[in-house]
Amino acid sequence: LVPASSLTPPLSRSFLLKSLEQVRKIQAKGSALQEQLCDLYKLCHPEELALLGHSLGIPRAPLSSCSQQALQLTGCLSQLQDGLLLYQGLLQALVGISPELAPALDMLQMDVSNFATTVQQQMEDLGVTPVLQPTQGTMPTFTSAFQRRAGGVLAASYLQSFLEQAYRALRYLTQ
Amino acid sequence: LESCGHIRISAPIVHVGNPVTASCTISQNCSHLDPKPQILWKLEDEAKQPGDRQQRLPDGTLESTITLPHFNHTRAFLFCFLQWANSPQVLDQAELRAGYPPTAPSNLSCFMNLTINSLTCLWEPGPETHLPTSYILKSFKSRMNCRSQEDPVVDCVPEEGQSYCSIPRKHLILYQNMVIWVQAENALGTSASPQLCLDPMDVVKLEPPTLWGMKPSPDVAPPPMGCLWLGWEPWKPSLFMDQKCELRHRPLLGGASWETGLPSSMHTYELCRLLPATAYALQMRCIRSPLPGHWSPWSPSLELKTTT
Amino acid sequence: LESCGHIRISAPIVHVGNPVTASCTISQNCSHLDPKPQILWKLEDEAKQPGDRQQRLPDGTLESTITLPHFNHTRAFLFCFLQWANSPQVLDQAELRAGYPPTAPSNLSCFMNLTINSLTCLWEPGPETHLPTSYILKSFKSRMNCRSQEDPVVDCVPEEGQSYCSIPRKHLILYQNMVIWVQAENALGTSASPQLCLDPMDVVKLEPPTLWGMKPSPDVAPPPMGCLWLGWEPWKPSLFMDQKCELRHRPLLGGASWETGLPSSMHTYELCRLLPATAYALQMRCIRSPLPGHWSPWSPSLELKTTT
Repeated sequence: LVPASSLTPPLSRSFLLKSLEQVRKIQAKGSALQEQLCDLYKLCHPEELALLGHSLGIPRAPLSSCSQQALQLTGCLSQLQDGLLLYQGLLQALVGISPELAPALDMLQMDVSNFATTVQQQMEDLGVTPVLQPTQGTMPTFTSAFQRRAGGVLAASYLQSFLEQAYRALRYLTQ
Repeated sequence: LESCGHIRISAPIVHVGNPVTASCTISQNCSHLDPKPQILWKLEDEAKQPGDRQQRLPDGTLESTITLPHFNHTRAFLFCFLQWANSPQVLDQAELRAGYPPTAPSNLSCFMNLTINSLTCLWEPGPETHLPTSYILKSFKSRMNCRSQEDPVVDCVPEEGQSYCSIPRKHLILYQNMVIWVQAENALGTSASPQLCLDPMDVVKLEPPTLWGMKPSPDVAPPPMGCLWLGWEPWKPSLFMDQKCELRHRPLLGGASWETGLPSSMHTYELCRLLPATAYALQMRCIRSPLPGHWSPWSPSLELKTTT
Repeated sequence: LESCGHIRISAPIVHVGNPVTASCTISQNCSHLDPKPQILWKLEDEAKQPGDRQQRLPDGTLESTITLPHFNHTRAFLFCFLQWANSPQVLDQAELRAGYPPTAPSNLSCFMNLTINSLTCLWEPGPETHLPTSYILKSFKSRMNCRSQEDPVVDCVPEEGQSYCSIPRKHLILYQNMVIWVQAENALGTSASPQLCLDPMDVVKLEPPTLWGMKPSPDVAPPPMGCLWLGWEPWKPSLFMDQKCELRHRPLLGGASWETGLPSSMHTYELCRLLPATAYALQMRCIRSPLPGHWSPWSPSLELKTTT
């Protein structure tokens, strides 16, 4: 394990506390969206949509530099910000999903975008050039209401596991 | 990889209990993922089931069709599954809806509100249709007995789920007859209420008059025994209307029934032949007259005591 | 006959007590109606008075000028009259207004509402200006200590006469500092409140936590004498925030003062060292911690009785 304290330059405590809170805030909004997708459209099992996700080309953001075994701070921050921009774009692609879901989707997207700004600012404060555009491939295009809903289930599911990884890394960095 | 599967349904909205037929076609690039691909169907939370027929089409796509003989849900999702690496995969989802065509809206009634200057009509929509159903208050201007149709009035569309609508003053010609009805429409049909023929001013909603006891002035003899002096005034916004009014009274205690009478046309009145030293409850209501109108509600009770 | 008279004034809006100068010119075709035409002025209901100077201009028009040295009305009409067939005729009317430039709005404070997801700021407008005065909540995004100015936020314009405004979520970047102030403006000047530098999430308005008594289950011994078992949960929309909470309690009767303590971080708590067989009132409040925040109000009183 890479001791967190040995990482230079150290992250500000305020950044870590705010980031942990932002992750929890986004996760709460994410599960609310998943619940709504399940209640409204009976789409409750992301694992049943893997083939569709594969065929639509819905991307998943890596956080390999944030794993405790190979924690590399600037790489981790870049991957974190890159992933957040990716999921913000993916949520944006879902616009028009349905009137009932639009408010929850908007809030989630804004929270993800604000967290990306928090990370970007910390990178700038550390003198690391921030990511301005997600480096992953192009966003999927959805051609039916069902594809948008299924895309929503997958995006929310991938975002939750991405945030779970980020939370573990941030928690580790806080010790 | 374009999308793998696509559901087509006979009709997205059907009459409750009618059959629904659906087909799910799986593109070749997805169906070849499994040596013996099987398409499964699922309705809402029910168990997965194979289709009635599954066949490979000339262009290589795989198609399964299923018929739900009696679709009794009002709203349900139909899923098309394909087994992929041992896990059932949803390839498409269709929303099925069932309901009833709208029955004719009933009990249409309208009243003219003199304070907000609009004609409000209300109706009963009839039994639930389970489908998005629009209700529109339609009307056109007419002449004497509403047999002729003059220029139409703009449609009055009520707020979502409400069974009343208000036609603003600028769309009304007062003192002229107009024909009014409600039209209901959904995916399964339309219906219309019976038509009303009315002049907005003949359906004015009158508020009750104001009633008060007249205090005898020092230099004037008090009211004779068993009499009360009353003052009253019709509801201010309706003062331009000729009206007749009714006064009713009964002793406050003892649960006697109301006695009703017509006060004089002047706005003060001496009510006699009452029990002396007795507290009375008095109420008044008015109606446009001789032109047509509706009675106002009774005014709040005025409590006065006769002299001894 | 084009219009007879026309008033021109030095300024339609002046500072209270300042002078106002006005001139009224009467066209030739009107002024010749009277052999010795005299222009008279009237301010509101005051008596008519002649102007300071009346003269025939080269083009034949008649002009009278008047100066009101100290205009002390906040709003008044100034009339220009011409005597015509023995009756004073109003030829023109001008509206004069007086007031004060706005003082700097004070006591600006803001709180973030987590349910409607907007940042609401309120302020005190200061003394009445007697003039139409606009108040606008202005802000721009900033960095760490608010010394840099990044992109501006759209102006927040309150409803007429209100001294608060809510900036919707989509114009906010949470967890970033922003600079906020109120600008006041009317015809006589502008002013601005002191600026606030805040992160919306540091001014979240927390609702109180929920507090309840834990019923001992049959197979578990009741709480020891003089103890109470409590359950509590922070306000649901704020569960994502680390918070610390305070519990206060006092006997229901006897007017004793509150005793305050910090419950454990888990959401159940055994409160001991209480008087046995005594009814207690308990309240809890929470605050975001260790990140900045404001205390929530105390929760409504929970009344529990200790065992004997």
